[in-house]
Amino acid sequence: MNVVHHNAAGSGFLSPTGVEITFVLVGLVVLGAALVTVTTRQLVHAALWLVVALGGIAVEYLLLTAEFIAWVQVLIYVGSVVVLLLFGLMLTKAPIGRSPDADSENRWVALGVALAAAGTLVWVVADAFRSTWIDVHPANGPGATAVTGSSLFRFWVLPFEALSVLLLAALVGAIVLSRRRPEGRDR
Amino acid sequence: MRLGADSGQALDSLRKQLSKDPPGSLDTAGQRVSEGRRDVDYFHGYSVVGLVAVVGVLFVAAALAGGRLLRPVVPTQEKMLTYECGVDPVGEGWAQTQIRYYVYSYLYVIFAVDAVFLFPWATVFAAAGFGGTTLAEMFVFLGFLAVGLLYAWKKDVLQWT
Amino acid sequence: MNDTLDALLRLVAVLVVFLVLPLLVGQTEHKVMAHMQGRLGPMYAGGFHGWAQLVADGVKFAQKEDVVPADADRRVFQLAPAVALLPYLVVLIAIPVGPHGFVGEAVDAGLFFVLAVMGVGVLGSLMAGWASANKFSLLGALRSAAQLMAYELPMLLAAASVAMAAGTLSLPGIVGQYHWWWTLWQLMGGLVFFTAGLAELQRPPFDMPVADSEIIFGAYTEYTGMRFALFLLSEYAGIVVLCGLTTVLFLGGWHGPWAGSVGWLWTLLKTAVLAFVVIWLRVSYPRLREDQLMKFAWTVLIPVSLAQIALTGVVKVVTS
Amino acid sequence: MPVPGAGLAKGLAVTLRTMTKKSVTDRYPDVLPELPPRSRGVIALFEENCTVCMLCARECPDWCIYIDSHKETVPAATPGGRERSRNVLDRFAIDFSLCMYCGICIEVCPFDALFWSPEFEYAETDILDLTHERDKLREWMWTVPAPPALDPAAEEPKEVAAAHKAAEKAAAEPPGEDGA
Repeated sequence: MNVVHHNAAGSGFLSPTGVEITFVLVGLVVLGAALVTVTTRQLVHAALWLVVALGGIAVEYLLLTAEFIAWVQVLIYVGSVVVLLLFGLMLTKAPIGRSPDADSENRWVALGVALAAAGTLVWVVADAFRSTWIDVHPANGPGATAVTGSSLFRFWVLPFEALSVLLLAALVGAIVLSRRRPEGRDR
Repeated sequence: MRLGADSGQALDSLRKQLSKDPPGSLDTAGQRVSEGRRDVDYFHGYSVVGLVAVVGVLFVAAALAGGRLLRPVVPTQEKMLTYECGVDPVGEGWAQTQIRYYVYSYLYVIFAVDAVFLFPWATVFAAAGFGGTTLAEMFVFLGFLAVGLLYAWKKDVLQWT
Repeated sequence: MNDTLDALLRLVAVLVVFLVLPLLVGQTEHKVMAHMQGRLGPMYAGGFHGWAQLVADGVKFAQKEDVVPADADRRVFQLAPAVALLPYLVVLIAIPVGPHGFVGEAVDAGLFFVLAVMGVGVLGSLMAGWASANKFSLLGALRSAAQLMAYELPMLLAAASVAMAAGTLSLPGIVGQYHWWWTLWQLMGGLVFFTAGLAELQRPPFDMPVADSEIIFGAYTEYTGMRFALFLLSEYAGIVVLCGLTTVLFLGGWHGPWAGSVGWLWTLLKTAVLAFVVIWLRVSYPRLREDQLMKFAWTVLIPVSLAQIALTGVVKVVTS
Repeated sequence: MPVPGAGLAKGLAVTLRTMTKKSVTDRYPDVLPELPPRSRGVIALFEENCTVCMLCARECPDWCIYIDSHKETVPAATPGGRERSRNVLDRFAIDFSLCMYCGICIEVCPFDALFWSPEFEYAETDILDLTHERDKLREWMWTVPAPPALDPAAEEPKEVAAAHKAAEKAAAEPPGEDGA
C-alpha cells in the first residue's frame, strides 16, 4: 500500500468534512431508529430497531476515533444486552404482529421524561467539557485501546475495582431473583 | 467527569511514551509509521471495513434478486402453513421460554462486561510502570467475578436439571 | 486513484475468499466425512470426484421457491439470513494472511473488532427463530442464542490471554510478536478458543440448536431456497473465520520456514488443517445434550480460560 | 486407571483409520454388483413348460399372479382315437408391487416353468406398470443363470443316482442272459 503522499490533512476516503457529514447522517439514522423503537407497537421489532440505534451509536464512536468503545458497544449492547432483552420479551408473550397492550397510554408523560433526561444529559456533557479540547486523532488519541488501558489502570483503579463489586452484586441479585423457590409454586 | 489537569498532563506524557513504541503499528519489517499517516489510515481502514459491509449487503441482495429471476412462485395454502412434522400446527407458534435462558444471558452480560476490561489491560499491563501491581489489580477484579461464578455454581444455576 | 484501486482490489479479494473458501471447506467436508464413514461422497457433479457438487447445490438452491410461512413476520424473516451471514464477511477482512500487510485491512483493535462483530451473528438466529412463528424454530433460536452467549465468553477470555501475551490487539501485530513456544504457553487457551468457536458455529458435537431429531432444524426450519443457502454459507464461512483466527492467534499465522516469501501459504495450510479437524470432530462425536453443553461452557471452559489468563499474566510479568 | 480423554482420542482414531481404508460403497450404476448365486431378483416364466395348472396362482400368498387360459381341443393323433383337450395360456402376469419374493410359486411349479432371475432393474414410475406380462417375464427367462454347480462333497442328485444304479445293475448282469 503506497500512501506516502498522504498527510494528516489530506484526503482518504473520508476527508475530515466527510467524517463530519457521516457523523451527522448516522446521528439522524440513530435518532430515527430510536423514535421507531419507542413508537412501534410490535415488541420484537422495537428490540430490533434498538439494535439499529445502538449499532449507529457504535459507528458514531468509531467516527470519533474511540475505536475500543465502539467495539465494546457492539459486543455488549448489540451482542448481549439486546439478546437479553429479546430473551426477556420471549419470556413474556411477544406475539408476531401488534401487541395491543404495548401502549400504556402514558405517552405524554414518557415524552416529558425523555425530554428532561435528554436535556439533563446534554447540559451535563456540555458543561463538563465546555472548554476541554479533545484531540480526536486516532494515533494514540484517547480512543485507542492502549491509551484507554493505561489511563484506566493508572488513574481509575478504584472505580474499576468497585465495578467488580457492582457486577458481583448484580450477579448475586439475578441468581437470587431467578432461583426456583424450594417449596410452593405448585398450582 | 472532568479530567483533572494533572491527570490530563500525565495522560499526555503517557501518550508520548506510547507513541514512541506503539505496539500495533509495527509491521514485521520494523518500520515505524508516522502519526499523520495513522490518522488517515484509521479512517481509510474503517471506510474499507464499512465498504465490505456494503459489498456484503449487495452480495446478499444480488443473490436474492438472482434467485427471484430463477425460482418459481407457486404459493399454496399447505406450503404457507407452519411446519410441524407434517401435521397441522397446534396452537400458536409461540412457546414460553425457560427462565434459565434468561439467567444464562444475564450471566453472560455481566461476565462480558468483565472480559471487556481485560482487553485494554492486556495491552498495557506488561509495559513499564505497570507490571505486578496492575496484574494484582486485575486478579482482584477477576477474583470478585470468580466468586460470583462459584456462587452461581453452588446455587445450581449452572445445572440444567 | 491508486488508493481507490487498492481498496477495490481488497474488497474483491475478500469477497472472493468469502465465496470460495467456504465452498472448499464444504466440499472437503462432503468427501472427508464420507470416507471416514466408509463411503465415497459425491462422485458425479462436475465429473472428477464430484468436485462441483456444491456449485450444483447452489444452482439448485437458487431455483427453489422462497416460501415465507403465512404466520411469519415477513420482514424479519427475510432479513435474518443477511444478519447471520454478514458478520463473517466483515470479520474476514481483518484476518491477516501473510506478512508485510497481506491482510484485507489492518484494524488497530483487530482482535476485539473480530470478536465483537462475530457476536452480532446471534441476532440472525434469534430473528429467524422468532419470525418463523414455529415452536421448533423458537426453541432452536433460544438454544442457539444461549449457546452463543455461553461460548462467546470463554472465547473472549482466551483471546484476551493472547492479547496479553502480545501486548496488542492488532491481529498482524499479534502474529508479528509470535514465538514458537507461545503455542505451548497458550495451549489451554487455544483449545478453549477452538472448542468455544465450534460451539459458536453450532457444529457437531455442539449442534443442539439444529438438532434434527429434537427440533427439526432449529431456527432454520422454515427457510427454503436461497435464504436457506445463505444460512448454510454463514456456517461454512464461520468455519473459515474460526480456523483462520485460531491460526492467527495460537498457531503463529504465517510463521514457518521461508515465511517471508510463502507466509500466506503457511496461514492457509494451518487454516486448512484446522478446518479438517472441525470436520473430523463432526464425524467422530455424537451430539451433546443441551444441559451438558451449558454446563461444559460454564464449569469447564470458563475456569480453564481464567486459569490461562492467570498463567499468561504471571509468565508475562516475570519474563518482561 | 483410565486416562481422561482417552475415549475421545479413540473416537478420532477410529474415524481417521476408516478414512485411510478403501470405502465399501458399491458404485452401482457404473459397476454392476456381483450378485450371489440364487439371487432373487425377479420371477421369469418359461411358458412352453406351463400347463396352466394354476398351482402357482393358488399358492401365492399375495395373490399377485394372474393367469387366463382357454381350452383347445386337439384332434386325435391316431385315426379313431380320442380327441384331447389342452389348456392354452392367454395371460400370465405377476404384479411385482404385491409380490413379496417368497418364491413359493417357483417351488410349487411341477413343470419347471418359473425361475428366479437375478435381474433387479425393473423399476417403473407408475405402480401399475409393475404388473409385468408374459412377454416381459419371458424376456427375463434369458437372464436366468445355469444352476450353480453342486458342492463337490454333496450327494449325487437322486435321478442321477438312480440312473447310475440302473447302469451298474445292467453292467453286472451277464450279457448272455440278455438275449434270451
